[in-house]
Amino acid sequence: MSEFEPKIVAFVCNWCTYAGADLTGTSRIKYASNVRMIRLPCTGRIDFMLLLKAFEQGADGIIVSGCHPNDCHYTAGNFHARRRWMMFRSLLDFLGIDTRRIHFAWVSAAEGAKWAEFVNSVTDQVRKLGPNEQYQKLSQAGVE
Amino acid sequence: MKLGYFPGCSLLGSARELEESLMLVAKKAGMELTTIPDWNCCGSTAAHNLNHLLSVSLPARILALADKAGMKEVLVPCSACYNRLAMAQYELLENPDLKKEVSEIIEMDFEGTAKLLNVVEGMEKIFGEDSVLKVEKPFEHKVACYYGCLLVRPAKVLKFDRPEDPQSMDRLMKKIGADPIDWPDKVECCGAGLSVSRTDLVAKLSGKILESAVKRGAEAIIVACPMCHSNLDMRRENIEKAAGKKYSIPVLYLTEAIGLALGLSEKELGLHRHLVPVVFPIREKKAEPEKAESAEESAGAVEE
Amino acid sequence: MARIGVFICHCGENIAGTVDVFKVAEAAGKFPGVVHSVEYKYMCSDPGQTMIKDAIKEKKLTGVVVAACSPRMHEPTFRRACAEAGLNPFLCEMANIREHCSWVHEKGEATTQKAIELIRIMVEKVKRNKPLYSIKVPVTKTALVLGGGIAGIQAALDIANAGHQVILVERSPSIGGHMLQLSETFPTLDCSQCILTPRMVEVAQHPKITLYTYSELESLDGFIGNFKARIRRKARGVDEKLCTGCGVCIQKCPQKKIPSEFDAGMGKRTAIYVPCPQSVPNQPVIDREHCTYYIKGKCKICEKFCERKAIRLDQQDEIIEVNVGAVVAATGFDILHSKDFPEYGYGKYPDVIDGLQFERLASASGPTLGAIKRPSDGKEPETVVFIACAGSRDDAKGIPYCSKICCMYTAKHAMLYKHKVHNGKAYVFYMDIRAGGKNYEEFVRRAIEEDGAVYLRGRVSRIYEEDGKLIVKGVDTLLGAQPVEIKADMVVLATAIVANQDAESLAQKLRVSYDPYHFLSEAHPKLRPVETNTAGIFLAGACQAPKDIPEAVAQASGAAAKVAGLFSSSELSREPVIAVVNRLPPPVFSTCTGCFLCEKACPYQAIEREEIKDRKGNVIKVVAKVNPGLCQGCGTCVALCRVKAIDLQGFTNEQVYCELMAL
Amino acid sequence: MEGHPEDQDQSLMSRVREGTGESAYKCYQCGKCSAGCPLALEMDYPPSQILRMIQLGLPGLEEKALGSLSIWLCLACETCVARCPKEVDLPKIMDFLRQESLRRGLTHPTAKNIIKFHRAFLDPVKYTGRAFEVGLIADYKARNPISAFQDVLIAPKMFFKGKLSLAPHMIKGRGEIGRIFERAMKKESKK
Ligand SMILES: Cc1cc2nc3c(=O)[nH]c(=O)nc-3n(C[C@H](O)[C@H](O)[C@H](O)COP(=O)(O)OP(=O)(O)OC[C@H]3O[C@@H](n4cnc5c(N)ncnc54)[C@H](O)[C@@H]3O)c2cc1C
Ligand SMILES: Cc1cc2nc3c(=O)[nH]c(=O)nc-3n(C[C@H](O)[C@H](O)[C@H](O)COP(=O)(O)OP(=O)(O)OC[C@H]3O[C@@H](n4cnc5c(N)ncnc54)[C@H](O)[C@@H]3O)c2cc1C
Ligand code: SF4
Ligand code: SF4
Ligand code: SF4
Ligand code: SF4
Ligand code: SF4
Ligand code: SF4
Ligand code: SF4
Ligand code: SF4
Repeated sequence: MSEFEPKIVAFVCNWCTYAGADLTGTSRIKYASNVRMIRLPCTGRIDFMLLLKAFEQGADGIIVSGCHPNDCHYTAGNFHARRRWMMFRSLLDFLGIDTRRIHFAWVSAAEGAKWAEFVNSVTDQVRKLGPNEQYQKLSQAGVE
Repeated sequence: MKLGYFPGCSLLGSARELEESLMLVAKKAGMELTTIPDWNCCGSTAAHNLNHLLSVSLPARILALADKAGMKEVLVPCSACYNRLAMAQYELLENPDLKKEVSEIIEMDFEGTAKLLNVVEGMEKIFGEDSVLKVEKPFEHKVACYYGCLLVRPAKVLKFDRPEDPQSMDRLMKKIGADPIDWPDKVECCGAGLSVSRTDLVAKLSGKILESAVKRGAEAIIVACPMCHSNLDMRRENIEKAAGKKYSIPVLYLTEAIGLALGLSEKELGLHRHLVPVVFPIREKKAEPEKAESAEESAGAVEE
Repeated sequence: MARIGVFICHCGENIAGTVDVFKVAEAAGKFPGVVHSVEYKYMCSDPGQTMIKDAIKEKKLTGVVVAACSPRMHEPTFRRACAEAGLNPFLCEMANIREHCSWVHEKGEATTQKAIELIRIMVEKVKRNKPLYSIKVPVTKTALVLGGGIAGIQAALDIANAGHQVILVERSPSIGGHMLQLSETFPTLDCSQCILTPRMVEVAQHPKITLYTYSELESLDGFIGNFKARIRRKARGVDEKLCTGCGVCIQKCPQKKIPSEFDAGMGKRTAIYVPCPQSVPNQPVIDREHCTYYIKGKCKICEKFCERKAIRLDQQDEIIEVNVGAVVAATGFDILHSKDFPEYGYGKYPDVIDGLQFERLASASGPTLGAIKRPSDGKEPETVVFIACAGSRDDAKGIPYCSKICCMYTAKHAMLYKHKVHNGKAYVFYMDIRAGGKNYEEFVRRAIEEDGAVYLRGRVSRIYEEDGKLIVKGVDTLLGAQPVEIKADMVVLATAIVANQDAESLAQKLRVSYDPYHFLSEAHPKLRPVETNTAGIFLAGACQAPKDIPEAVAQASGAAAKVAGLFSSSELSREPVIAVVNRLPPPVFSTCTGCFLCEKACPYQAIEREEIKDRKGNVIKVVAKVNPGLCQGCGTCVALCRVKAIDLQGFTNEQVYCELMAL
Repeated sequence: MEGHPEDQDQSLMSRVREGTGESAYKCYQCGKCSAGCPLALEMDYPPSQILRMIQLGLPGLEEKALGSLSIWLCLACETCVARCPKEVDLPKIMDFLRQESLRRGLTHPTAKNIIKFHRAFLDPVKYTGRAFEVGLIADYKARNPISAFQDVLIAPKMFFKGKLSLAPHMIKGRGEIGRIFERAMKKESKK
């Protein structure tokens, strides 16, 4: 078995997913420790260049999670994020980055268990994909 | 002026007088009708009932032929054909997969660019605002304009007039001096395709339509569709038997009524082909001036 | 040079049980910029907080990271402690090593390592934190209420009774709204005017309420606490100060055949008119569209007969400007109109009427003095068919929603009809009976069981006239979908409740959002039902969704409570987590290119346009500017801005990038 | 007409959706279609009930719908869909049900005449390209001796009015039409 433990960065909104992950904690539900969370007010704040930056910093997988549709604390931020994600994905495809490394989810403040499940499943999937050497290669190729 | 033309099978047979009267009026207006070469049957209700692909493919061949002949507009006087053609055109343009499948079936590329005109739209073109035609013998009768179902529905596809209470035929009738009644059965179904196989039902449905028109004082029913005509005219005996009552009200194609007003003869227009003779009750001439009233008001007057 | 202090909490065994806190403290002490790193059993306890305060002072810390529980739990606690020690509270951050670490992972190296990384991330962030100061805005303690229906009346009275000034703007000549048109009201059948008119009078006489009828909002600028409203007072043609409401002008006006809006077209009015005798104010207005003087240039009969010389035929519209701190939109609803029902002949057959017309027929003060007489010939109808869901729940008519009140008022109508015409037959075609309020189901059952209204489950397909009767072709689905035909003398359609025609333009003026049907949108469907997503603008009544009177009143009082809450202090304090557009020295002024992508995306319409002018006043550049009163700090604009000209305080690009760099 | 077992264990509901793009779930059983349908009273089940049978998908109900007379009486007059608040295209569904009923051999006994008529109508079209009214009546009479007498009664009248031509019209593209029929028949029966 490989020793590889992926590094996963999660961009989450303060109102739903961050709180949901808090609930996972209060409910003492265990999950993979590979994830590092970046708290933002809203998924609408996520500039997708941030995701590229995360890859550049060695992230093997990325999670973007916020409020369910219509539940956004700021009414529509999550829709904006969704829409931008669609555009961003084609950009990634174009760059040749495996979009399976990025996972989008809706996790509400009440879905502690869902958060744990989600993190576990993403970790498993990314573990199977192996280290994200592709990006490093790509970015180096771009530089030289 | 020129228009493409699709007669449809019944205009060669049971609805000959529709073609005859239409051609005469068109000619008088200087409108040239060019028949789609080597046209086939649209498949009518039968294909529609039994086989969906067939019911789209047969019209598709017709439309493809029209495209090929470079026709921009095609007049389809039979409402049944008009409906089938328009439906097929709509369906094929909406559904590229089906279009591909059907193009293969008919061995021709289907484009579907020709605009289809029903007989009322055709008459509006021929006998419209700027028409050279003059009313010579005003058709001064109370008439019930009967549109049937095929002309207006489905509205989404046909986009013709108001689906519940259409007015276009009424307007044409007013133009030739007739007095169209306001009645609720303008778009009720006459029984259409069940004419032969369930004549009993057709007699019932058509009977209701006749009764409603007669009750409201109509002296003639004006139709736009061979099926309506055959159900209301040829099936008259069946209707009378079912209703236990005689009806003498004649049923005219709108082209015939317009033809009469333009001074064409009954014989030329094919009126003798009707099973119910075209005779009107004799009215004493009233000296009162022309009433330019709306359909509603005149209907109200009858009920008093 | 940054001097960061890191404080690691054990939370008893909660953190220390799985995370090696000592090792963490040691590791954190080595991060660049960290000058102090300690662990303690309970950081939130008094001694814990004191540790932080002392360290700030002794070590001259420029930033603090508390590695403990979720910031959602104790961020305020620690920020307060920092503030007490003289450090700007926004220079304090928390690393969540409990909920996101010790509680969710097994004891071990990986978990400890994660805690270290989480702290490193926050250290990198806090190094870039800037002192922020909460935003203070002054509040003008005057409320603007738009719409004088029952909702607007209730809101105005509640706010005024809480001691604040209210300006009530009503579009029509009188307040009262639809409720004033109703006969009796479900579920108690009390007379609508009897319960409403005292409130209307109270509004007119309340010292804190300024009433502008026959007026409309022209524009609204500003933000919460500081709005500026321009109100158009349409020319009444009558001097309100002089007019005594004697009504002589109305009696003398020769234009007597104008369909009365108040009577829903069932009665007539004159060109100079009051909607109804109970109108507030009771002074007439001149309808210029129908007045002979305006059409033909002569008449002036009203002027001649007015003893008070109150008629002002040459009056002009007037625009007034007011400053308000909050706005309550209570502009109500409309019903669907005749052109939408060709199959029912509504608009064609005079005896096919709508619910409001029936209300006027049944009203003791209506055109028939409460006698049920059909419009065509004034005869008492022997059979009346009521059709529920007329246009509602009807995708084909573009109204998929349930209008909510028609089940109830249809039951009421059937009941009122049966009370007035004892031998009459009342049939109700319905699809479902939605009677979920207090005493509502009982009310409907009473209509059926005691008053004998016959309910048929099914929709009507068609209505036409034959032999002077309206033939109603329906179906009873409970009888196996059998067609049913009823020969009726009158048909009442419970037509759908729809938004006002100008609801969309009103929403745009107020910068609040609206749903696809143009009802104004609440900020949250469950938890903020009376607020809009524009701070300081509230909703009451049927402008938000179809509502009956109890609901409209409840929401109005809710909105009033929100306004009173807002007005409870003279200053408003807000979190400084808002967006700002950068400002640079000339000649650049700002890197903003003026693309205004941010403006489109901002859910709170907080982005404004600012013109940058040279000394001569020529516009050099138009750039974005964030209205701090409106911005809620979601950051959507930041993500969109391609040149990064706009940034979110507290979550700046720099901060977030540095967090990532620390990974 | 041969049954396709893998098709048959698919619910009628999803077959309808596949074949017509219409969802029977859209219908909320208001009955407006049945109220306006000119033939609802003659049908064994009014149109809205046919939809209900498809919605429920309970054992026996699908067969009942496919075996009903209603689907053959439907005139495709479009009254129902014109007024349906949910814009359910009933005539289109009826179309599909007729064809499905033929495929599964479930047609109502009384519907046989109607089907015979439709076939009689299409036969000459297949071979000549156009409909042939005299032939139709003769053929239908041959297929269905009992109820054709009425048409025999009016046929001579029509003939004398010049409304019946005795020879069928033959179009040039007869071969094409024949192939159109073959392909359409083959494809539909496979559905
Ligand atoms: C036929 C019928 C029967 C009913 N029966 C009952 C019943 O028995 N019991 C019950 O509880 N409810 C009943 N209702 C519902 C009741 O009418 C409403 O709940 C109530 O009127 C809603 O009050 P509102 O103030 O929100 O709106 P409205 O009554 O519509 O008042 C809105 C006011 O705002 C004004 N306005 C609109 N736009 C502007 C603008 N741009 N600027 C300024 N002013 C504006 C309007 O002129 C109006 O005065 C019935 C409704 C109908 C249609
Ligand atoms: C099965 C179910 C599902 C639901 N689903 C939804 C849904 O999806 N969406 C939705 O909008 N609504 C839903 N609801 C309704 C929702 O739960 C209620 O609207 C809401 O809880 C009402 O809040 P409340 O504060 O009025 O009452 P409650 O939630 O009942 O709160 C009352 C509180 O008062 C306390 N209390 C009682 N008596 C006293 C006393 N004498 N002294 C001191 N304290 C006392 C109680 O302990 C309780 O904490 C659902 C309800 C049920 C039953
Ligand atoms: S600060 Fe948080 S983690 Fe520390 S003791 Fe208090 S509750 Fe526990
Ligand atoms: S305008 Fe004059 S006449 Fe008219 S109500 Fe006022 S005071 Fe009376
Ligand atoms: S001037 Fe106008 S309002 Fe006055 S009486 Fe004449 S018509 Fe009426
Ligand atoms: S309240 Fe009743 S009548 Fe009104 S739309 Fe809803 S279900 Fe239909
Ligand atoms: S998105 Fe950026 S550049 Fe564009 S207007 Fe807004 S702040 Fe300026
Ligand atoms: S942070 Fe959000 S609310 Fe503030 S200006 Fe940007 S988009 Fe608008
Ligand atoms: S009218 Fe439409 S929704 Fe109503 S029962 Fe018929 S198909 Fe269903
Ligand atoms: S299309 Fe068929 S089901 Fe619909 S109304 Fe006409 S006959 Fe009835």
